[in-house]
Amino acid sequence: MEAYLLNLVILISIYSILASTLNFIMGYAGIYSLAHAVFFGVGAYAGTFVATHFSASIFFTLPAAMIAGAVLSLILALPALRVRGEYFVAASLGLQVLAVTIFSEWKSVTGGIGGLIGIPPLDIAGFEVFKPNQFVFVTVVGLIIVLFIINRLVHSSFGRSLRAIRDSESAAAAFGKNVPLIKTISVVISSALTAVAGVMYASYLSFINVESFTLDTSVLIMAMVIIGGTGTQAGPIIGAALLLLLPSLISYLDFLPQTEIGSIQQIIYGLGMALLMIYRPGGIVGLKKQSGGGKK
Amino acid sequence: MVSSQVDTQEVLMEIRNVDRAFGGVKAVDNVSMDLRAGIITTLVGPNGAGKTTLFNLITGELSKDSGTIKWLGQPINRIKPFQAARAGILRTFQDLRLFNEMSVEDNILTSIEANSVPLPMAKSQRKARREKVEYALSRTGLIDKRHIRAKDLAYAERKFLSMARVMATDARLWLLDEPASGLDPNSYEKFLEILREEVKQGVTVCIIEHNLDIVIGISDRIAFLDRGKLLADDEPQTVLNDPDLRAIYFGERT
Amino acid sequence: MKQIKLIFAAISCMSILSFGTAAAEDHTIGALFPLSGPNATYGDVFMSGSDLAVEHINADKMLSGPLSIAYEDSQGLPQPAVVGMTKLVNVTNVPYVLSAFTGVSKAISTLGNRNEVVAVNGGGVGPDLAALGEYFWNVIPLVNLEVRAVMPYLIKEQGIKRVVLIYIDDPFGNSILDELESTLESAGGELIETMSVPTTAQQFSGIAAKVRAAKPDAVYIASYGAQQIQIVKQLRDNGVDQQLITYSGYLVPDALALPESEGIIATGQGVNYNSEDPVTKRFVADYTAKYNRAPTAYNVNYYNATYLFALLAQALEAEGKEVTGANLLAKRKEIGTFDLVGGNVSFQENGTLLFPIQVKTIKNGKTEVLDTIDFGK
Amino acid sequence: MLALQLTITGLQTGALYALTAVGFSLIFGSTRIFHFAHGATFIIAAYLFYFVNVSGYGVVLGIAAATAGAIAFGLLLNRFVYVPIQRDEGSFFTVFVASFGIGIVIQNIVGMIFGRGFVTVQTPLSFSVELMDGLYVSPLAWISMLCAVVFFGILWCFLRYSNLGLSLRALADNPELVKAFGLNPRYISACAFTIGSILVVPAAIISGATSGLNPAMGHHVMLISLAATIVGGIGSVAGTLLAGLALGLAESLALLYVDSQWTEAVTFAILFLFIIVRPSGLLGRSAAH
Repeated sequence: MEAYLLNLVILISIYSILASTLNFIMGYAGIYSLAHAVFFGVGAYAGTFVATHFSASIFFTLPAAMIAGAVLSLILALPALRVRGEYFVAASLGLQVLAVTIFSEWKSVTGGIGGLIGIPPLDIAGFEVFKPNQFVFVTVVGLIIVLFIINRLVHSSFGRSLRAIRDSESAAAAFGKNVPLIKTISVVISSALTAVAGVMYASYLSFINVESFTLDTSVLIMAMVIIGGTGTQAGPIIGAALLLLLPSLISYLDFLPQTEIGSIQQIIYGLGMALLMIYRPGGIVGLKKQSGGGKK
Repeated sequence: MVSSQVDTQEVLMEIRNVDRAFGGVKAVDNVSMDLRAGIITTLVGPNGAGKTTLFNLITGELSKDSGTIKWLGQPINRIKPFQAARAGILRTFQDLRLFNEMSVEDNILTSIEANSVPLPMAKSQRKARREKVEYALSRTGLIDKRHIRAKDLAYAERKFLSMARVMATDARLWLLDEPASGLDPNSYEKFLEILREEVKQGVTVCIIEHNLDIVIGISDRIAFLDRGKLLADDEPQTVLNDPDLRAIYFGERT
Repeated sequence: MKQIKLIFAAISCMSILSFGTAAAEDHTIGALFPLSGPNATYGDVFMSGSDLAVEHINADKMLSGPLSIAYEDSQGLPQPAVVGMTKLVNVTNVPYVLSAFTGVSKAISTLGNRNEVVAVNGGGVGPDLAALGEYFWNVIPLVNLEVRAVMPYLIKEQGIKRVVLIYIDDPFGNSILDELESTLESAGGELIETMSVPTTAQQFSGIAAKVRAAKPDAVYIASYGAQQIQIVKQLRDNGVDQQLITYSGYLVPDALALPESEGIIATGQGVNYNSEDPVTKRFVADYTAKYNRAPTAYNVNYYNATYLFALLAQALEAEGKEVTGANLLAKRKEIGTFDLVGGNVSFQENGTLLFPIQVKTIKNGKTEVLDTIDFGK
Repeated sequence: MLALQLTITGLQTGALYALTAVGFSLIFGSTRIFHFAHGATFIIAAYLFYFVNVSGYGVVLGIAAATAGAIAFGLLLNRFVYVPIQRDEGSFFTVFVASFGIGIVIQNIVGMIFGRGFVTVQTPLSFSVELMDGLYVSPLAWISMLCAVVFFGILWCFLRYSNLGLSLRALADNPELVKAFGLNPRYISACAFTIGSILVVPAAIISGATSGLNPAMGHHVMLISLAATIVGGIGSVAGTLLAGLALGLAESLALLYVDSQWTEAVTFAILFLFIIVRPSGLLGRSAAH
């Protein structure tokens, strides 16, 4: 039981990092990316590559993954600077599909669909972490650090600039915001932090393959943000917890056929997305919240 | 161009032979004018005369087809909007473009922060920033509304917030696009008062306005645009008494 | 932080939903089967085999205490499988886990090796399952064996020389590609063209055109599930009338019912259900009685996997050794050959059981055995 | 000969892509609704036809059911999801997310009813005839192309000569015009959804016989439609048509050079480049901003 809960906490922490980093660009900068799983994957593959070829120490794997995520995120920044709205969503979709093909075909690095096995445990200053009761601390601490960074950014002038750009790009520029630069920085930060989740995920499961980084994952992360509450800090975490607990909650309902649990879960979150958009576009947390601002 | 009596004032901005066409229609047609320090210049003219386009050309929102604009003696022909703002040229928008999801306070705060890279700020800087926000809040009477989201404000309050964003900055030139339109008499008295006060403190204003009462009440100088052409740029009385211009303005064009 | 507290609050709510953990029996082994989701029907198939084995083992009192299986839901996917495996390894503390599906097996193999827990596959046939380390065993012949059986047979019996391969672009398909290349070369055939298809593809008329242009004697199709059926149908629709060859994965009711399947050659694990040895006789009789249907290879494999544990644990107990993953592995290597359903079978060096392979053809929606190829002897 | 064969195959695929994509393009162009559930319309039409067909009610009833189902779904979605969201001045993304959610729901409901595997509409029409040495064409290929020609012909006449068509086109050119002309936007958008949904039906039915159906294919249909719409130019029906055909051809002809797992990547690389370099698409007029 305990290990089961630890597992859930670990996965919820990892997905909370993903949802929070997506929320950072989606909720604060208005960059609606459907390619978030790409950077999750880049982090996972880069971290694994370093861990299996050089050193499993997080002092190597994390920076490598973050740099890889940051550099590749410039590809996402490119359309983000050029276009908005529907066009950007379409561009990010295109990027997601491209990335999945590359993840499946670049077999020497990614192992293709077969994936990579035997990924070493996290090595923190010589201490190998893989047992769930230890790993849980790493992921929770990781989540707290990521949340802290995002929290600081959001409540700084940078965060205000992002929200200003989201609300009116032309007005933000008219008040001296270097919109392309700010957007690029936000995408780079978000992707670098996303890559951290990738490293944790890979070394926790000790196995990754492309199926963890497909459009479905991007949609799941997006759903976590939206259902939890876009542009709020607690929202993505609540969304992540809710969607990851959903299968267990549903399986508790005995009258439902076990074989349909996956479908029922998806129907619930699909309906949740649609209904929230009609009645509460702000998400679960959003409805209580009155302003995106806070104290300075 | 007609001569002027405020030639003594320093020229902040020099606009020379500026053109801009949209698909064959000249929105701004060979416009040359000066914006002088410490006065209020009003842009008047019928709808579609090219007034807002002129603002967009000055701040770099749109690119000119030809012509030059100098700011403090330096050409700023390829300036981008954010650079214009940092150089001290700020504008408001006809449709306000407030940061709707942000609080009143954050709206003002973010308008005076022009840094792009997320780095910490010195304490003294933060204090100075604080004071400017308080100043703008109190002058526009939004002090009680500071935590309200911009989109939840009443119409007049939104207009004042649009002004407050500009007031908190150190900009030398304000380009105001119909800031008083639709205001009730009380609000617009307050608005005029704020504007006069700010000009007294050394701000230069160029304002697009339709309401003749306001135009008469505040203008030190009036520039008259029609179909992209600058028809007059002179003392208020001279322009307003010109029968041809009156005819155009009131739609009695032949 | 407020958010973290919220998570913990949510998690503690969840604890009421505790999943029934297996009671602490004398012997417990784990199983990671798809019990929910689209592949859940397989879970039932696998369980019917392993459950029967448990009944037999406990009825015979093979072990000092009763044996039970702690089932965990893998959904047939890597991530839930790892979650389930972690629980089996750290909480239930089992020495031996039954696994199914290639992705699941690969995902849990590292955990198995790290914690010295044996994982046994009886469902997946991807050849890389043979290379997942000491603690990963297969009680099912992998697909490379099937290729090695069918190609020499066809070259000899039907004079097939020029073969085109259509394969799914994943480890399974790629290993068939490797295997087919080397088998054909040594058997005197030729692989004239290979075409890979992505896992999600469903349009194969272009592929069919390329196949026709290559003018082969036969086409080997290496995919699975619905895609494999689509490939067969669309090849036939688009004028490919050559011999089609495939492997055990095709022998499912949906495919057999397809009119286009007529005449296809497929291979499969050969289990002689009419064998006279007591283990097989008892299995066939009791399975048919209990489930009211004839057993299939999957039922056999998970019966065997469970029964194998009992044999090894029995031997360990007789020596007074503890039943741990490490000891089970040592014991398996020591004994090597076991009496399981289907006869006396032996493990290869890489932990994979050798089974005879049957070459079959589909006639009127039913399979017909053409030949049985026995590698062991 | 292989190239010719692949061209014909590509035209068949492209004709169906073009029909579906123009449906999406018309809706998106005239209402600015990011109708991601267009793929779900496809699924509904396809499975309704399949269901009526296997139940033994024949092809005509099947087509009728598929068409009715597609139109009903489009209109209901517009009325009960998009209209309420837009009344609240919802952003494009709000609409998109809701649409996406509905798409997920439909995919899973269809999956629960009909199974998640492939189902195929059995018909002798999918069996190819050898036209000349090595060139095989199935009757369905001709039907696909004929459908495309007929539907586009009707659509062209409709957009060009009928009042409603003219206003739809005007709308596509400039969404603001709807108010200026005093047209009822509700009515126009209902029309756009009706026509857009009808255009999905032929592709849905034919795909059921050629490549088989599965509940998850709505995603692919949608991605292709989106790619064709943007590459063709938002608001340009002709551009979308061309782009849809081109995508089908490219997918088929690419087999001459690369393995088929790369074809999808090629499609989306093209899309990505178009968005960065020429967001207005092949024949689009308006800029992206």
